[in-house]
Amino acid sequence: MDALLTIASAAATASATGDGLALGITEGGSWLLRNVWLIPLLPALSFIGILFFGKKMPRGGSELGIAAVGIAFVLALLTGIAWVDHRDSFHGDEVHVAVVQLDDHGVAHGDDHGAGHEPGHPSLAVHRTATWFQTNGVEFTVGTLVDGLAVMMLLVVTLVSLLVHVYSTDYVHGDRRYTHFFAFLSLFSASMLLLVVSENTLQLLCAWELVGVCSFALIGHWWEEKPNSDAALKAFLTNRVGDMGLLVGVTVLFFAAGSALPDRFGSFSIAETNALANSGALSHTTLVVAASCLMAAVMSKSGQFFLHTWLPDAMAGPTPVSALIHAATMVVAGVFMIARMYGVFFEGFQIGGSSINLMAFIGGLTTIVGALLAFVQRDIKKVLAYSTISQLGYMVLALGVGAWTAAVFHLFTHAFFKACLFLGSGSVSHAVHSFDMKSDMGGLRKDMPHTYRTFMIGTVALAGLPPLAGFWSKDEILVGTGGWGLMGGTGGNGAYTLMLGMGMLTAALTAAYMTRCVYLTFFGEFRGHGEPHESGPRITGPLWILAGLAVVAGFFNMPKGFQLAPGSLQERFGHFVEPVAGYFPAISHATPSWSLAIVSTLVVIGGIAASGWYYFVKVEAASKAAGTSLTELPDGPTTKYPLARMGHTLLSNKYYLDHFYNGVVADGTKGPLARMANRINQDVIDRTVDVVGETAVKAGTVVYEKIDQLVVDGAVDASGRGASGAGEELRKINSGKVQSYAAILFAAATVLAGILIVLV
Amino acid sequence: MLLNQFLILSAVLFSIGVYGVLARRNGVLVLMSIELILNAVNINLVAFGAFRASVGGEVFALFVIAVAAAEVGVGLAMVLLLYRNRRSIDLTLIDQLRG
Amino acid sequence: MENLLDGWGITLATFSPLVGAAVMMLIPREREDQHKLIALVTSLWVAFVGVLLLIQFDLDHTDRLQFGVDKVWIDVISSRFSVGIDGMSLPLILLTMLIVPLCIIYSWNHFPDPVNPKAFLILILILETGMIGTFVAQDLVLFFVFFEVVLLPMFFMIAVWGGEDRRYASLKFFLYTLFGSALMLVSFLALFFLTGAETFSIAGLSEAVAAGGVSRTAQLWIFGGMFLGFGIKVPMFPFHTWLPDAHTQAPTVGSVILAAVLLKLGTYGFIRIAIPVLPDAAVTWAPWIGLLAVVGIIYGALGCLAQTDVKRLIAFSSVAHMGFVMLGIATLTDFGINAAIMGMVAHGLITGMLFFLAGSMKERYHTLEISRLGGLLVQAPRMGWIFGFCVMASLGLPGLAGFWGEFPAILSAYNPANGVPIETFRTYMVIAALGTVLAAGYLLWLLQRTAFGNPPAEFADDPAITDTTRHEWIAWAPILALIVAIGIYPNLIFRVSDGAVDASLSDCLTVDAHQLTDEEVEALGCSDVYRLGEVTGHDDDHGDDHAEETNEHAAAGN
Amino acid sequence: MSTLAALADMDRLTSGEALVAQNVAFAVMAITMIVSALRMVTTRNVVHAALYLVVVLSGVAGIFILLGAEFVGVTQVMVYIGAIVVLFLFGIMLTKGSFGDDDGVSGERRLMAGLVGLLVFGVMTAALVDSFADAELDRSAPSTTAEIADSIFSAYIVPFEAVSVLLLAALIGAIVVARRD
Repeated sequence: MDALLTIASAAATASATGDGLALGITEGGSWLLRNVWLIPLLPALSFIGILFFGKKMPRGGSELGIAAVGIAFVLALLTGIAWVDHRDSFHGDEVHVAVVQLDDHGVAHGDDHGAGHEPGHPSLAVHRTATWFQTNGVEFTVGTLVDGLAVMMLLVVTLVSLLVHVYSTDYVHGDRRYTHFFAFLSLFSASMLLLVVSENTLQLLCAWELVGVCSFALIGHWWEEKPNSDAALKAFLTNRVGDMGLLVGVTVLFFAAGSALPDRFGSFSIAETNALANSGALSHTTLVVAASCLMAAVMSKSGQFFLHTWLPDAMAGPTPVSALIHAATMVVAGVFMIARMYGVFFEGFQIGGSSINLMAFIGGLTTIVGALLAFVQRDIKKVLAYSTISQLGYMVLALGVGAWTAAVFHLFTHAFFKACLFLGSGSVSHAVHSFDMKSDMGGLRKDMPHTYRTFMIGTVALAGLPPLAGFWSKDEILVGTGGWGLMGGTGGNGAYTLMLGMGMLTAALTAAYMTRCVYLTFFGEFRGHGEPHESGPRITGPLWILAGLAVVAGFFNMPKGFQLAPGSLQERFGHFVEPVAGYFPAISHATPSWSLAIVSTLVVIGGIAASGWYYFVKVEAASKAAGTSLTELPDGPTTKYPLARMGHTLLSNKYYLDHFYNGVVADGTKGPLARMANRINQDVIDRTVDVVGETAVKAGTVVYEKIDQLVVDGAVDASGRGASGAGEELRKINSGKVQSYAAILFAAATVLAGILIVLV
Repeated sequence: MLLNQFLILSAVLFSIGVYGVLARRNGVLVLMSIELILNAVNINLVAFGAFRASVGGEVFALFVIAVAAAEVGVGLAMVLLLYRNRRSIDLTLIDQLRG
Repeated sequence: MENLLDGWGITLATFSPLVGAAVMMLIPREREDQHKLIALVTSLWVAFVGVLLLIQFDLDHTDRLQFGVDKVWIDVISSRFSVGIDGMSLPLILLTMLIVPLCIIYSWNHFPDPVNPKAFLILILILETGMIGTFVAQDLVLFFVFFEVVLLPMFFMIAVWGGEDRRYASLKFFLYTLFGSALMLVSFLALFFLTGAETFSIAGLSEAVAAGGVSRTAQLWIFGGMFLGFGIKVPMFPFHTWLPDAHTQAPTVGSVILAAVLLKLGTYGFIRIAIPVLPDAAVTWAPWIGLLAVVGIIYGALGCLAQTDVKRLIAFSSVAHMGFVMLGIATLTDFGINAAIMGMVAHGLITGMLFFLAGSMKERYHTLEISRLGGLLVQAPRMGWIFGFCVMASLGLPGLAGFWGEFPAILSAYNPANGVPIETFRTYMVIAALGTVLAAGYLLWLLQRTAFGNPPAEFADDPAITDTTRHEWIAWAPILALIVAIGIYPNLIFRVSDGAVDASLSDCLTVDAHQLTDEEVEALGCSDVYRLGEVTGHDDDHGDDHAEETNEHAAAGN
Repeated sequence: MSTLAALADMDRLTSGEALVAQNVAFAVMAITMIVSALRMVTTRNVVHAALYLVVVLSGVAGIFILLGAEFVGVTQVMVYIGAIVVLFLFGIMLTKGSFGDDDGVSGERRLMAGLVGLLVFGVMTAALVDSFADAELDRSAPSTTAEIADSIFSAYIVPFEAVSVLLLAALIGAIVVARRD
């Protein structure tokens, strides 16, 4: 295990011709790309401003928040334009880093991982750092890493955040904590923007926790009611469980990277870690451990099965918060992290050339589990929450099968149509003062035409019917599984046929539950009280913008070889967003397939038809017969078939996961374990201290007075009890209970085995 | 890794399973305890397979999983029958084996 | 100015409070305003001297003892008045100098029963002398004297101004600490006699031990004695039971000083004395220290979940937080000990702040029973938000100070020093990470029960429940600002402590490299090449260090 | 050489690192499994018991993966957690309606069971320690799915068929026993 050091040049002194590992990043680039830190800074400043002066402002600080996020959005747009220019035409120096090369195991081989990473190749990410702090003589940096992914996220976050800000001025108008609400929206935007431009994992971790705490504060916005604060606590604690994985994963990667870089103690740098993972300089075991730990964080943040239970409860927060945080941005932080650390995940889970792995499996499971749960909800926001879980599962599945661009593209389109749906549900609840679809909604299409139309657009986009946004991204994911063998649609990173099946099933389920949701909300007759009316322009405006994006967002990435679009419009998104540089693994891309697109569309139509037949035909007819607006058939399948009833019970109880977390984990810790610890404290340790003193005094007396009697009496008593006890035991043996026989059987067999062991 | 750490873990689980079978009155719980025992056996099989570098252990573990599935099916059916006949699944009520 | 500070700065800072206390003793008890004024001015003066020291402090050589004084003190036992400040002690000294005036401001108008500001403030000033003295002492006898000076004022503070159970709590505190001190003293004496170095100076003893004067067994025993002495003060599981009682019964200001500074005396003792003097023994003990640390983390957290009283809960959380500090120390790495220093400062600020808040709540509600509280945010919104902020800081939210004590400690546990069992510490790391989840659990639970919801009926219309007063703002604002400042820019502490820690550890680690057996090397996965290189490198380094140190000593002596 | 580089060097050996990671993983899983198993056989709530069983079964799957038997591990998750536990939950739902507590168990029975359990454990442990005191597991070559498939359909074809028949028999048997006449 002799370590041969080959040192070329340190990262700090990058040279265009330097050998060593190419990181795919550059310290050059245009002013805008080097100064993206301005974008998170703006909302951060507005947070401080609103916090200290918000109450005194004429509009309670909301104007400050909108201005800051608005400017941030403009900056993000400019940055996007700068990136488009930079992507293809930048020819500056690429940063190289020296790597420890291990000769005999053949694991590390420096820079032979080519795939077009020759020096000066276009699409170098723009990297900029400053010293944050130093300990142990090691400098820890803070900085920005700007590539297509970061730019895309900047755009999505600032845009959705801006729309949500505008929407909120109407939605939470007159709220008891209007100013606080906007302060935390600003803080959240700042943290999220910081997260997406993070240059190292430590910074990522910090931003990750900060968005978590904003989520906590906003879920618990109306903390006077206990269920809200309970939901906030649950969200925070569930995320903490995952964060534990993040802490450990980041630590493992830090030292692993340090061991592969000569003269470095460790490295948090995302680019370095990924590039090292790609080059094979990190041992597979390390990567598996790190990737699994990080996966735990993804599972909690992005609501993957079985850490997803906080997300539906998080709907206790105001609806704009649900749209911004729990649909479009924060919950995709997990997906973003996988995309960001893809080198580690790709190598760790060995995504290439496999047919199943942990990430794809969890994603696939989540997407189905979430979709099924969406069927039994009464609360419109919970339907959307479970739908979000399901769609996040889709993204994780896509990343798990190596369809990186498809996953990120789905993140992009999903942000628009899901935010549109959430804000739509908010608009509805604004009108009927409730979220309950069954008792307080129905027939709203006539009263709320704008909301109805935008909600329908969002629904169709989510269901994935062409040509709306969801169709394109969903189709890419299905193609990316590489499991479709018909008519040339293969390729990809492996044959994930199971994942293809899971994706197809979910497509049908999604179409079906959204049909149910639309029927219950907008069709039939109004079941609530009062006169619902359409919301104002500050609510419908953002709705129409998002609906428009839900229509057109899909065209950004039309598949390669798609005959109906000009070649210059094909795969634009992938071209500008997917890195080709050293910190990104060499993934292979699947070939699109007409047959798969047609089949998946048919599946979606099937889902709509099945659900539509039940609601629009059967339930509608039953409603006419009964004279009221029904929400389900009086003699539906759950009353007819016990199996369906059981399934319904299981789903209504959310697979008993909450029983498990609350009853077993939380109560187990808070109850027996904590009580035990406390009792040990009071009765054992503390007692010992007290007793030591008392004992010294009493010892003499005890010895003198009691020992005789105890010994004598005790002996007599014991022998008497022994005799009668034996008889009792013998009688019990013959009592005829099966378990007694079993006990004797076990005992006798064991004794015989013991004898055997001793003898042999 | 030592072979024994797996074997002893398996022994612990096995013994806990035995305790469950003997101590609990609820039929379903007894079945669960049996699952625990079977799992302990599986750990043994796989550990020995790994020790001997043979796939035999894993193959038999798979068989055991299949048999366990069958066992649970029949066992639960019996518990259901018991429940239907006596409105209880307390095993201590079955004392017709008394000699 | 410069010369004055060099020779007298530390002495001035250490003994000014005593002078102030002496003046106050001469003034009759009834003139309360004068007492308050004198105490405040004295403590502010000390803080001012502290700022001057900070300005003069050479940040590029934090590993050197600065402003050193080395005078003959008790010649009979070769003990000298030897003081100095380096990067390890500076943050803690400044913390002390900050907390004391804030405590005096906080208690300005509401002294606990029986009021008597004269006695109360005199005790606080004596405490300040003891605390600063402990942090600057470079001689074991001097250290011990200051360590004990702290004990008595605290005892009286709890016993006189405490809650209902104050007798029991104060006696427990006193006996526990005295027991630890006794063992510590025995250890110091053993060092003195076994090395035969005829000195109590820390540096001198460290050299004598490194030269091989003390057998390995003896070193282990001596370290054990110090371990108990410092461990009780920290407090480490299972010697922590004095802490909840002392905290619960002590007056608010007492709790704050106890949490913010007194607990740090123990951890400071570890990094200043125990480890540099006895590095070999430290390596052997490290797994056990680490074990007790992680047990403390989990156990403290579980204890918190079972508490019904706000103050008691915060006290138990101290056990958990100091567990992180001790875990960092137990790794014996530069990184870990830096984390520990950061953890001490952060814990001092945050937990001190939480005790302030608990005191203010008690004043308003006259109870700290969690089940009776609620709706703090409704009745006193500002205070509620500050409480929420401190809870977030305490559970280790990045961007606030607490995180930088916790995360680096976890990080360092992944990769402890040579000779410390790496597998064991990685297990500790996972357990400690679990502790962060539990910490979030109990702190948020506390926040939910006390701050959220609507106020309970018994307090709903209580006019006594007001929002934060001006005195409270003045006392709290600096702490809150520091929590944020350190959280955003942790280099404020790391920059100061790093060099000193590195220098004090360099002996410890390289000495250890000699002792690795072949099997250990194999198990750790170090290559032979590396080990040889390390040994030769060490010899050179050590020689240089040695020469430098002697030079410095000579200079300091003059 | 500085202490810094010394620290950086420490992590260089991959095999040592792997061993640590595995042992930590094993310890964490083993403790979780044992605690959950104990809670499973002692908890009064049957649904909780089933959920504890899930924890134990997941742990077993983890142990399999640790032993290099990934296929068995995945099967374990799918069959046990996916199918058998759900079956148990149905069983609980069907037999009691509510998910109340299991009736108390008498102390003497628990004592007896505990003694037998300890006896079993003692004898097994003694035998194991006696026989395999220092046996090391060599994890150089984890078995692949292909190998397992090959041996099932060649060497173990007869048992495989027998299991198939057994499953069929169990299916029919379960229907016959549970059918409402």
